[in-house]
Amino acid sequence: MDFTFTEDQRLFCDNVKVFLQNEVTPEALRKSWESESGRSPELWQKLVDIGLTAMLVPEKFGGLGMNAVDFILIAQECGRAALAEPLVETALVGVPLLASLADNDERCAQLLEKIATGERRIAVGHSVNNLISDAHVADYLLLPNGNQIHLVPREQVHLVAQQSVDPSRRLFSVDWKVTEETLLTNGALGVSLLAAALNRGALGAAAQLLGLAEAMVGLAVAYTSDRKQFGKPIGVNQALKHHMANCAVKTEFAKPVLYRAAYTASTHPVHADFAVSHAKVAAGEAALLAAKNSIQSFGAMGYTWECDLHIFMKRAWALDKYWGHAGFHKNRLHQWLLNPNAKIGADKTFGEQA
Amino acid sequence: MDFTFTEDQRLFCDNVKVFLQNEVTPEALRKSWESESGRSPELWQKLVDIGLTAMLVPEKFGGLGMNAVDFILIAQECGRAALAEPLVETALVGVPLLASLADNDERCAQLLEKIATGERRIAVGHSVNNLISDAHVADYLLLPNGNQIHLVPREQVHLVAQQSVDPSRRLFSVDWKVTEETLLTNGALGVSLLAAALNRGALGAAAQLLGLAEAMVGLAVAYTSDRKQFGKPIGVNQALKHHMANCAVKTEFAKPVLYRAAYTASTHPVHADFAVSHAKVAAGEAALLAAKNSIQSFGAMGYTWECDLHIFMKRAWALDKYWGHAGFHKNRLHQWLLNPNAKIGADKTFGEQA
Amino acid sequence: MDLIYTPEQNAFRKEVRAWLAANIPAKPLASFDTQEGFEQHRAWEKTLAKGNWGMVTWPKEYGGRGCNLIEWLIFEEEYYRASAPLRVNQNGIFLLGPTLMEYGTPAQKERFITKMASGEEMWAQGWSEPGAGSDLAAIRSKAIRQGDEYVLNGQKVWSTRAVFADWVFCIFRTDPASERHHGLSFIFVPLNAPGVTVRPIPQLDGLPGFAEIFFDDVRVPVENRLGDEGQGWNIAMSTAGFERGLMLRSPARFQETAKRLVKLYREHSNDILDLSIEDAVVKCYMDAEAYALSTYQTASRLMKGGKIGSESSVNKIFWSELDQLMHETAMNILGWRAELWPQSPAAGDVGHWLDGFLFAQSGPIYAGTNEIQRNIIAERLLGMPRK
Amino acid sequence: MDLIYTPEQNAFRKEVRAWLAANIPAKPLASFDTQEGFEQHRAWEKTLAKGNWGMVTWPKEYGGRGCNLIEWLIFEEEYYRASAPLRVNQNGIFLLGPTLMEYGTPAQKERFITKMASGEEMWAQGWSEPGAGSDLAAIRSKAIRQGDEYVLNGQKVWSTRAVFADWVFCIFRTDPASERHHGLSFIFVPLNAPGVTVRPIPQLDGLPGFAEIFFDDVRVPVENRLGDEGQGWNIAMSTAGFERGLMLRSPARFQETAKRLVKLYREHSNDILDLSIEDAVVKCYMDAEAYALSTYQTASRLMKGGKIGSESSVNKIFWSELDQLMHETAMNILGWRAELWPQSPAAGDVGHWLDGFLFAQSGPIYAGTNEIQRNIIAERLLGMPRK
Repeated sequence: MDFTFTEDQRLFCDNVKVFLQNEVTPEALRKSWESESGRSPELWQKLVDIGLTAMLVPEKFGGLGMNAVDFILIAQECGRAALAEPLVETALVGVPLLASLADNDERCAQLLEKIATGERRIAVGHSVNNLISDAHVADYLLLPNGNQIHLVPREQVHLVAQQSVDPSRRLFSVDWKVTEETLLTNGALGVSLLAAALNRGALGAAAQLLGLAEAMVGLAVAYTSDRKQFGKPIGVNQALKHHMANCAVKTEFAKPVLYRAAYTASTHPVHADFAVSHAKVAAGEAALLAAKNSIQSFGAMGYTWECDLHIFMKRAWALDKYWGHAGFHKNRLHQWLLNPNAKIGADKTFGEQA
Repeated sequence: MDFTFTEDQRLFCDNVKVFLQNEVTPEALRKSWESESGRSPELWQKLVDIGLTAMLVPEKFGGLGMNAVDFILIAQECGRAALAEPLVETALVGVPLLASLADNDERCAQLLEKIATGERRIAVGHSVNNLISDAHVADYLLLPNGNQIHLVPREQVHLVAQQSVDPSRRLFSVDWKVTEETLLTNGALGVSLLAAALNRGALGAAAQLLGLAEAMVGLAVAYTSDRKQFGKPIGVNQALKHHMANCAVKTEFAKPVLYRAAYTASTHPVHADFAVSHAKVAAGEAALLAAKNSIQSFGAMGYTWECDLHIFMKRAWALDKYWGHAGFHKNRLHQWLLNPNAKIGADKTFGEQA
Repeated sequence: MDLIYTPEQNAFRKEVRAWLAANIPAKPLASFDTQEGFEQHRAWEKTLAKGNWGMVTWPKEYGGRGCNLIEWLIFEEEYYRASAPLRVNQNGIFLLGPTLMEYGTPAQKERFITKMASGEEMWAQGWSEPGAGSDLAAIRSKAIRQGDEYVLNGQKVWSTRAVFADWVFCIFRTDPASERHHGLSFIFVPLNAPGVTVRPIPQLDGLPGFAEIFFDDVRVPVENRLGDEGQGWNIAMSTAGFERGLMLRSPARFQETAKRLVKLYREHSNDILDLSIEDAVVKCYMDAEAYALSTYQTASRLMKGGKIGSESSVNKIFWSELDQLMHETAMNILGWRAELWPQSPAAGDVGHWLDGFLFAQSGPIYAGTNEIQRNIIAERLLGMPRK
Repeated sequence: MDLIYTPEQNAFRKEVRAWLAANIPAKPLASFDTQEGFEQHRAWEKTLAKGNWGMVTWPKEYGGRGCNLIEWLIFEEEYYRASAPLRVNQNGIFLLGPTLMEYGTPAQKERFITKMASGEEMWAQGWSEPGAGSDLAAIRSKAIRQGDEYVLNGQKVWSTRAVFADWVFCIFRTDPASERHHGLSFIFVPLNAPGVTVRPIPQLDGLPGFAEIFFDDVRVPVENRLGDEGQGWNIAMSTAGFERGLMLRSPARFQETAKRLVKLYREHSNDILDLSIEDAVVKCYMDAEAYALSTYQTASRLMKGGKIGSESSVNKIFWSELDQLMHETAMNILGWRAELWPQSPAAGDVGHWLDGFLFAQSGPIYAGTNEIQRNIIAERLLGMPRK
């Protein structure tokens, strides 16, 4: 029993954090909004070069053979930086799905190798989302059709762009034709792989939401420490202190929940539903509260386009509803709690594994 | 259209307020806890003498012929003073029920006259409460049995005392035998009278809850203005100010809701369900918040028996669940809102009457 | 207490309803934070003024109808019920107009009120400065008298509507040696005067709903001062007299949003999974109703000669948090569609909830943050110690 | 990260479970705020101590088992799972014990620790004074040295358990000229010493869970001082070292309450009308779980040599508000029965939710109000400005 990350995991995360701080500045994000794709192939290649797309690719396919626990701190940093590139969708959601099939499917095996090197990119569809993010920069799309999972080249689909409140997000509805050639799997395996993908998607969104929450609180704390009214920094006011403290409490208690969910998704994916749902709900609440209390601390400044806060707020509002909104995830927990055999109580925290 | 009380109504209320302040002191309440009945016949007679039990008794039966709007401010004062005597149950709930039948039922007519003079007392049972308060000091009990309403002399019932968290409250379960002689009414009239009694019961509880809320905030404001820590009154702390301000907002916005409910219960009792439910929910929330924020402002002192705060807190906790808890009343509103024909929108505030 | 409308009030409601049905633009107007939408809304203000519906509580001589507050509430109810356009002219009709009537000279009233009412001259407000937000008395912009003119220098910020408006009313420091709320004066400035620079400030939705205004040796005649020199603070504080606290947000607006929310809820009642949504919808309905009832109560009291007290602080907190809850709840019902702008092909009938959600973020901030309002309630309404 | 218990940990759990099953009193004990219940609980502490289960993290020489924090968590989980009696000895085992081990002389350790662990000597805490609550440094009670003794005068308040306890540990001002947190010393006083008067303070439930203690020329030997003269503040602040923030409320307590709440909810699921209750139950379960996970995380970190930071403030807010929500939710489920004491004939199986509800009211207040904890988080964890 050891609920800590290794020194290596922390160190790698710190390096990624510094990298993202330098590369994914608010200025860079604002600039990207003006480009048509909203994405930077150069930045993507840098993310590839430091190994991020390869983290969950099995070693035999040229990857690092890591798991969701290794990646979860990275996903948090992607949120903290409000990274627009689809790293989490690719590395945490898409890659493990392909990896589950790659032993028996040469298409998946080859694609994994090329994702690790940056030669190919993917986007992941799921019925819970309706829209697909970053389909326009993908070479292949993973698309569900009932129990089936298809791998479809982008040339074979028709994309319709949708406008999100978050100018960094690029969402698409996808028209495509189901053919035999693109089918990867179906039946029970399809069901379980789609369920696992949903959990990893929610996990990745939860991690980013927590990073976003901390980023917003950081901005608000800095602003209220600096901005003076009545001759003092506004941050001396207890009301603002308590706004920020409330955010910290939510965030601090969402973290272990997130890490447990990552662990369970890695080690016992079939038991991960409620751990993941708990994480998504807790992280969503933390991020929404951080958005609300941060804009309140900024005052009118926080309501402007030029203040960086909205970059993070809008991402938080969007991710809170992505990969299952709060209702979806609370309902999974509720159904489970109604079951008289649900393992709950003081000795059951890690009960599934015991 | 005039949403104010008359000068007479305000003046009478002020007089009652002063009377209760003098008679129903925390010391007097504490003393009453030590008596077996918990009630004071002398105090009851004084309440009778200033006309309070007669307010809603029709003039032809020796009363003042007033209505729920006239009484609602008095009911608030009963809450503010944490009056233990069953004035609200008697005057607002029981009396109008008897009055609805008195034209055709001599028993009711006579009883009304004697309630007005203080010669007789009643207690009111209702299925929503299960227990009956103050049955031990009543001469007659109004008891439901399905659609039937019975008027039963206390000698004919068996009372079992129940212990409430509020030492002022005297609750009883009642065993009794249904007989032909005690029947007052049944059928559709019974249903509608019981429904109206429930609404008046909830209305009276709501009014008392608002009075209690203001009493608690008053105690907490006085304490925090007086008590010093770090060389200043603790009330200078913004967190405590905001605790109290939040209570004030809830209370201020519950008042017009309460008064509208009283008006509707008086003038259109069959349309009063959602107005009353709204009032009960809003007043309950205001009182529970006032209890929570007041004890927090008092600190450890508020947790003691010797601090008067608990007199009011416990009454609030009890009344919030009496005459229908929040769930019961929210559910009535919810069912109504689900109806596509529900009259809602900007021009419908007083739509039922339009 | 009598909660039944008089026959006259019912007749008035009918008249409003009929006029609005006949006159409301068939197509929804563009946002008034765009040039195109601003002019569309200005035209609508002209239409309203022509029918004497611009501000029904104003005296007839200024284009109003001399209505009382209950009639005003009825007008507002019908206005929102009919989904009439938002009022681009609110700085004029709610803020400056009543102030002008109270403090203006006859010449000022004649010069300004009619053109304001007709929408011919649109007004912006210029109070906040970079160093003077919640602490409004920290104003540093100066108006130095030279002969019959004031020479203005300084900067205003968060000036709503200033990007497209014609005039701005401001507070300047006319006594350079003064401090805090002394030595300030209330002055009108045409936004096309030489030396005025307006810098748009885009808001969350990217549109320039705010502006900064820079004054660089701007000259205005002394007649542009409202009230006496040095009286600016008092005028600004009392601006619209008792009505402002009541009129800043009319309850009808929230009742109609609550109605739309209930409708959205009913439409989605089969796919709602969030166990808190039902409760939130009921609460939103109750609170919108409570706000309306509270306003009727206050209006009745004022009509009998009562004075407005800390109602405006209590109101401000209540409606702004209600507005947030209503829009958050709608977002929760909408789920994956919540982030979409209505022009998105997949948005379907998502409506303008997102716009409303963004706007609701500003509620607890503007017109005095809710933290400041809570301080006011605690200190003035409840009597808690200041220091 | 490895969230699987080791075979040794699983074996330890089994051992705890078996011992508790064999030893827990068959009948629930009376409240330890009554004389009878206090003695019943004291007897239970003796039983625990005899089995070396009094405080499993203590060294074996003091009757503990030298367990690490994960083992402590397992012990606590089993303890609450088995509904074992509340710990009347918590002032001793959580607060004073670890402090004595750190600051006590060998003679003090020998004299006090074993009798504390066995329950033979029960301890009360005497920190607050009428003028020194949140502002603890405002202490005025004096201990003036005369030869080998201190002469104590003054008053303590909110002293938990003092009505029936044997000893109290206090902070007194040993330097009469000192101010604030200087010149204070940490002193033990037998509650039967001449000049000590204990006045019970009944709590919300009417039982004397608090007391005031008056000191009127009470004499204690200098050996009753813990640490150096003038070091009292530091000792009090560091009392139980890093473990205290973690151990004040073990997560198992809340997990078991959440479990009971879910059970209550399932039993009433057909008659629940309040649309917010389902949501609250889910939230309670999630938060109880989050608190457990957070504690495991902190325990793991501390076992690797980490230090505890502002976790104790964050924890305090979280568990106290969770405890309130759980009990409020239970009250809402119980409806008309919520106000009944369990001994009421009509109460049925209402259980002890009302007791728990009353106790939950104290959570946000004691051990530093949640307002103070929020200040600490803002200033120390987030770095917001103090002044």
